[in-house]
Amino acid sequence: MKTVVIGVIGADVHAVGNKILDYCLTNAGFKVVNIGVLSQQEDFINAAVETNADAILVSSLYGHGELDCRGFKDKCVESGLEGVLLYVGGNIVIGKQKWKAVQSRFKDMGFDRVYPPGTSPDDAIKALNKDLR
Amino acid sequence: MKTVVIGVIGADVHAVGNKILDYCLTNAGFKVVNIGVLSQQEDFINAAVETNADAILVSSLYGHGELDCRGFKDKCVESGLEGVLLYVGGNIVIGKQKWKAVQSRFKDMGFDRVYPPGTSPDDAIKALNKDLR
Amino acid sequence: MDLRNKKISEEKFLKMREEVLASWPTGKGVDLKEAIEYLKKIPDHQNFAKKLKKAKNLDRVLIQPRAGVALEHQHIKLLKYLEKVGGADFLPSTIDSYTRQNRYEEAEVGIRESILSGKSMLNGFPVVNHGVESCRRVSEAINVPLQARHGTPDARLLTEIIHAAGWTSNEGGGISYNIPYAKSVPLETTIRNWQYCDRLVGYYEEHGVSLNREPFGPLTGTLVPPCISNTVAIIETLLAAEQGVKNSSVGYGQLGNIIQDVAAIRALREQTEYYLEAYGFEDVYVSTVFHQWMGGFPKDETEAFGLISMGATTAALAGATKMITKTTHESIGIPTMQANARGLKASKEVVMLLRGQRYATGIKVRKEIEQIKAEVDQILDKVVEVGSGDLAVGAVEAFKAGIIDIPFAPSQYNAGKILTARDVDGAVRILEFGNIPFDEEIKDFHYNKLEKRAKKENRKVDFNMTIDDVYSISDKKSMIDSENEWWKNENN
Amino acid sequence: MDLRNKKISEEKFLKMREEVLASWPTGKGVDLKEAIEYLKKIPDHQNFAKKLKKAKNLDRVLIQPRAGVALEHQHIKLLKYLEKVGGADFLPSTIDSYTRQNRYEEAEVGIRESILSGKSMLNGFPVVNHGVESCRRVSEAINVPLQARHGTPDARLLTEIIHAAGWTSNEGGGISYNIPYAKSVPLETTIRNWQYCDRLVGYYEEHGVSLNREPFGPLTGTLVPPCISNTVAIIETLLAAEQGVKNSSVGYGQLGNIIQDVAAIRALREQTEYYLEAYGFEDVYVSTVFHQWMGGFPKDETEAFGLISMGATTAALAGATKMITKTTHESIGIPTMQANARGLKASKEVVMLLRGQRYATGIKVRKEIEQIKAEVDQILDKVVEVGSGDLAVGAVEAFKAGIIDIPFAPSQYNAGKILTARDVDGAVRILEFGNIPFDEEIKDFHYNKLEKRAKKENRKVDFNMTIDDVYSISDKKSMIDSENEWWKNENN
Ligand code: B12
Ligand code: B12
Repeated sequence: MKTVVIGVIGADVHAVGNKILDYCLTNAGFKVVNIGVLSQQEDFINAAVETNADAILVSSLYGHGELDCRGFKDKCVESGLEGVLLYVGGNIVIGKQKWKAVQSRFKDMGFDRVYPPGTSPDDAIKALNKDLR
Repeated sequence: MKTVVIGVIGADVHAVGNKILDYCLTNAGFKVVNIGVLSQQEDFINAAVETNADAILVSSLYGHGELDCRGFKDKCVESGLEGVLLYVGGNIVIGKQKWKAVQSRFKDMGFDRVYPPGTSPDDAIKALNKDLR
Repeated sequence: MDLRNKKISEEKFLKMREEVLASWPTGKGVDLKEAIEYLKKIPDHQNFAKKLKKAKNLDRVLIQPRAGVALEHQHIKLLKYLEKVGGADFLPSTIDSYTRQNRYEEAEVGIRESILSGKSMLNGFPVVNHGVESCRRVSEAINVPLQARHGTPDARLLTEIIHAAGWTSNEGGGISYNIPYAKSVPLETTIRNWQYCDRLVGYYEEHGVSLNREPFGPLTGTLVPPCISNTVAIIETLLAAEQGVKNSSVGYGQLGNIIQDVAAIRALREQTEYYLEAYGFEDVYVSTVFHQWMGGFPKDETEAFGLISMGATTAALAGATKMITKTTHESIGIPTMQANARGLKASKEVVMLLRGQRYATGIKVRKEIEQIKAEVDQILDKVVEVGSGDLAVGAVEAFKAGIIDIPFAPSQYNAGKILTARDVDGAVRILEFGNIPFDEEIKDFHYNKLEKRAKKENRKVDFNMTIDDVYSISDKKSMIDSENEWWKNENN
Repeated sequence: MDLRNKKISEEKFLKMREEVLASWPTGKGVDLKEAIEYLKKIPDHQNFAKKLKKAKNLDRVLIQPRAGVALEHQHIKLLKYLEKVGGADFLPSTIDSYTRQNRYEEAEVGIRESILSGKSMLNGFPVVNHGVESCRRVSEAINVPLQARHGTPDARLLTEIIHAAGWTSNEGGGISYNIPYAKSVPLETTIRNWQYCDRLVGYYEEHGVSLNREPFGPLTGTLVPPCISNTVAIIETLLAAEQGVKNSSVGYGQLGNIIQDVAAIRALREQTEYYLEAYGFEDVYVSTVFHQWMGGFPKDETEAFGLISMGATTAALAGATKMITKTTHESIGIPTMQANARGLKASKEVVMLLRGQRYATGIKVRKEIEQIKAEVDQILDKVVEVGSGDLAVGAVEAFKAGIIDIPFAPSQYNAGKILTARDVDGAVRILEFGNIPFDEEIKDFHYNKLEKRAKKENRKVDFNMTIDDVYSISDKKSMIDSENEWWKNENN
């Protein structure tokens, strides 16, 4: 059974998608460690270290995603999590922007997969199953 | 008192604007000769000749304006109406088109003034008062 | 006049057909026997009449756009797009205005010019010029039922062609496709023409083919009070039933006051059913059509979206079977296919959201229903009276006498004495009755409603109200100006 | 706990102020005496409380957007645009999420980054960092009343600054700005914080300045049943009244069933007034706020227009005083000012069209009103009981015990046991009550409503229904798929 850490980063309180991701990932056979909303980079990393996680799924809905995710990958590497998959999704930037540009900004920050608004949990599950095979 | 012929050209039955133009122009002090909907070029010309009109206001709402107005100016000239003002207004072409281009197509056809959709009767009155001074 | 509301005998009908089919070369393409076989093979979900019947159990309003361009392949492209992207439940073919006036030569010019210029120079699909084979390619290219929508005083040949082509519905009627759509065609003529169209449908029905017929509800689309448009719809339905029509959709154009609009649709359905039964037609299936606002539209596309969606909400609350959608290009010109699909999508979103919901039968709606019914009854009684018991004759005489009178209609056979305006709630009331045969109670009702507005706005009840209201939906500038004044006034 | 629903004494309040104002440098900019003079000079039509009162006579719903960007000049540009082009009747300043969590250093970073990158890197206007002078320039740049809209558990400093700056309304409350907006802030703390905010308003009122207060109605915006959101709104209004608030707007987020939505707004107004009187507050002016759908929005912008306009129709029929509008960018991100104005315009078109119109008080609406009222009464009775007569204590205890329980809330102080789903008509009902103290009659009512749906859809009443309904407004694909199946099924 693969372990995934999920949570909502920064000063973000959007809880609905997080609760639904929890339910769907659990249903799909993952061990879900949900650190909930208002989580800092450290909270994600601590949870991943403690549970020996295979992947971290960062949600950011409220628009500050770009500010909140800076340096996340570096911190992961520092904490010995270089092998851990890093996804980010939600409404990760402010406003309607060209998706290609947004995606590559986040890939440059070290995220393995970057998801646009309204991604269905099924897509996340498919990708995890593929990447963690 | 100036005399204006109004009517709706071609196979066009849009009567509302025509009735309102009639009312407003009359109120504004014009002698209005209203030949109504479904009027052919000849009907306009005959009415103008008979009443010694100062202006002809052609309405076309239904989209065939461009087909219906071809050669109108020539016929006017043939009938000795070269001095009579020629306006056209309504929804004179099919669909949403660049107004500048539409306007110059109709000016080329010999219309003195060309009006876009939703022109208020007041605008017509102002122009007539100016052009017929 | 030798007009009668009486089923045309088969013999006479078949003889008339020969003449009609000979009136333009494409008429030769109609083979009635073969057409019956062709129509029988159309699956239920592509048959207009059958889909409408089934819609009763779906619990949402079905949607249909208006659409038509000059050339076959472009028309097919347009319809497919509206089905796929717009989610249309029914498709139309709007017919061009030359065809509507039987000016097939001019339509031919339009087709040629369209080919040359690469854009449609006609405001619709010239069905007669294209003929049966072409029209079959159109209906076969789509997966939903197809209807001809036009405004043709003499649509006999058109009707022959579209039904033979598998188009399972036809809009129109002897009154509704004359008075708003013609200037000098006698009503007698058009009623006769449409008896023919209905008789053709009756013939198909006798041979096992279900077709739908739909009188054109909104008439001039401009401040037509419900009593007038409902009366016309009921008369045309009765005339059609006499010729053998079995599946009728009665239509109504949104006026803007939700209570009046809901009541009008309900009254229309109930009274149509009532009169059908009273006239001895017990097997006619009735459905209703709600037209989004048919008068002048706002120029601003966003405002237009508001109006379109508000119309869709009303249709849903009224429980109409079908809704004809508008587009945000309405005030400018024939919409692009994208704009057309957007009108459908906004409307569909609303009717999907409101699935299963109806306006609760509050006292206000019920009162308004009773009001409309009483008005329609009084007009219809008089129509039958002046027709000495014959509805067709009555209709002709009623228009002559102004017993039925349609605001802003171009026809010289319309009295044109009626004037209407909105009351304080935006409902359309009558300020000048002409010869509409209402009793004092009804007249007082209208009078009082309009007086209340006059008082509120400190003005008189007169034609200027009517004029203002012609613009009140399309242009809110003056309303906004007076509001701005209002806020600054200390005494409100 | 030493929490009490009791007006803070002036002495104590003034002492608390010192501490609050010292918590960030811009606090020094607040001079209460000078602020009172400043506020008194604001003309009536720019005062939120006064404009709301006057709105009663206008007979249409007033509209307000959400909007806020990082930098002052851009924020001003945005608000001016929404006033001029959008026709907003009220303007907001949405506050960024760092400020909401009192993380002013991070807000400072956001401001700097916004200057550098040339675009707003914050999701709102960081009011505390900008301070009183800057905020005055904002309110002075516009011609309509201005309100702070946020979601701040500790908004004391923010509140000091905005009111001193002439912003005449503040959204929020001890419950509604905690449970949906925080994870681990005790309710006791936020109720206390908001008592302070309300006390400040009370202080202004005592000195002749009218200000408006508005609890945040929609909570998590996601399938919150009316009984829960109305209960919270009423509690917060009563707590505010105790501190001297005189002008309260109670809010509610659209759920989608028009009857339920209309009933919820009516019940909310009536019960708020009823309880205010019962608690001895006879001079509090109550108005209502209707929020267009607050949950996940459709991605397609045209569908979004349908949803927005349908919401506007509902607000008008409900007779809400004010409506908060959404935009077609909702599902993607903070809207551009153009998109924001379009949301306003479509909404304004609808409320202008529906001026003077109300939903007739049909039996269904009345039944639904009674239902909601009975539910609210049962919850409120229990709240007071567990608070031993004190409403503030009761609120804390009620959340602890799950007597009030908000679906999908992030707070650890929320029980999170309640589950809701839609019935056949789209009304939101409760499937899992947790500890909400309903009698059997009410529970059966909800149970039966959902069972009816389960039967119709041939499924069980369970969490999967809730999940489906989280998506049912934003994504209609599955609904359309099942419809397509339906048409092909012979047996319907
Ligand atoms: C009401 C209406 C109808 C009614 C008309 C009833 C009647 N007999 O009068 C009905 C339903 C019958 C109808 C039928 C059709 N209509 Co129509 N109709 C309209 C609608 C909604 C309003 C027109 C109206 O009454 N406006 C109110 C009056 C006061 O304004 P007005 O007509 O624009 O006139 C004012 C000004 O334009 C100006 N003006 C007019 N003429 C002139 C001339 C001069 C010189 C000047 C200075 C000013 C001026 O002053 C007038 C007074 O203010 C318009 C769209 C719109 N505007 O929202 C479509 C519209 C005109 N119709 C249209 C079409 C295509 C048709 C049909 C072919 C059918 C169809 N699509 O189904 C048929 C045509 C029938 C025919 N043979 O003509 C199209 C035309 C398309 C184009 N040009 O590209 C429009 C624009 C709708 C659309 N977007 O598709 N229609
Ligand atoms: C409901 C809602 C709220 C509620 C939240 C209640 C709560 N505590 O949960 C309330 C009203 C409180 C709220 C507040 C705010 N909100 Co809000 N909110 C929404 C809204 C309407 C729906 C969100 C939702 O619940 N969707 C349903 C769930 C199921 O979908 P989801 O959240 O998108 O998650 C799914 C997918 O995205 C995906 N997913 C999510 N994360 C990840 C991660 C990975 C790795 C993967 C693969 C997939 C994935 O799977 C999830 C399950 O399907 C959205 C707009 C929208 N989507 O329509 C705005 C929105 C997210 N909010 C927004 C904002 C700005 C705010 C506020 C700042 C206030 C405001 N504008 O007034 C505050 C912020 C508070 C804070 N500090 O965070 C913006 C964000 C703007 C941006 N990114 O540019 C949005 C987009 C609205 C907008 N267009 O302005 N909000």
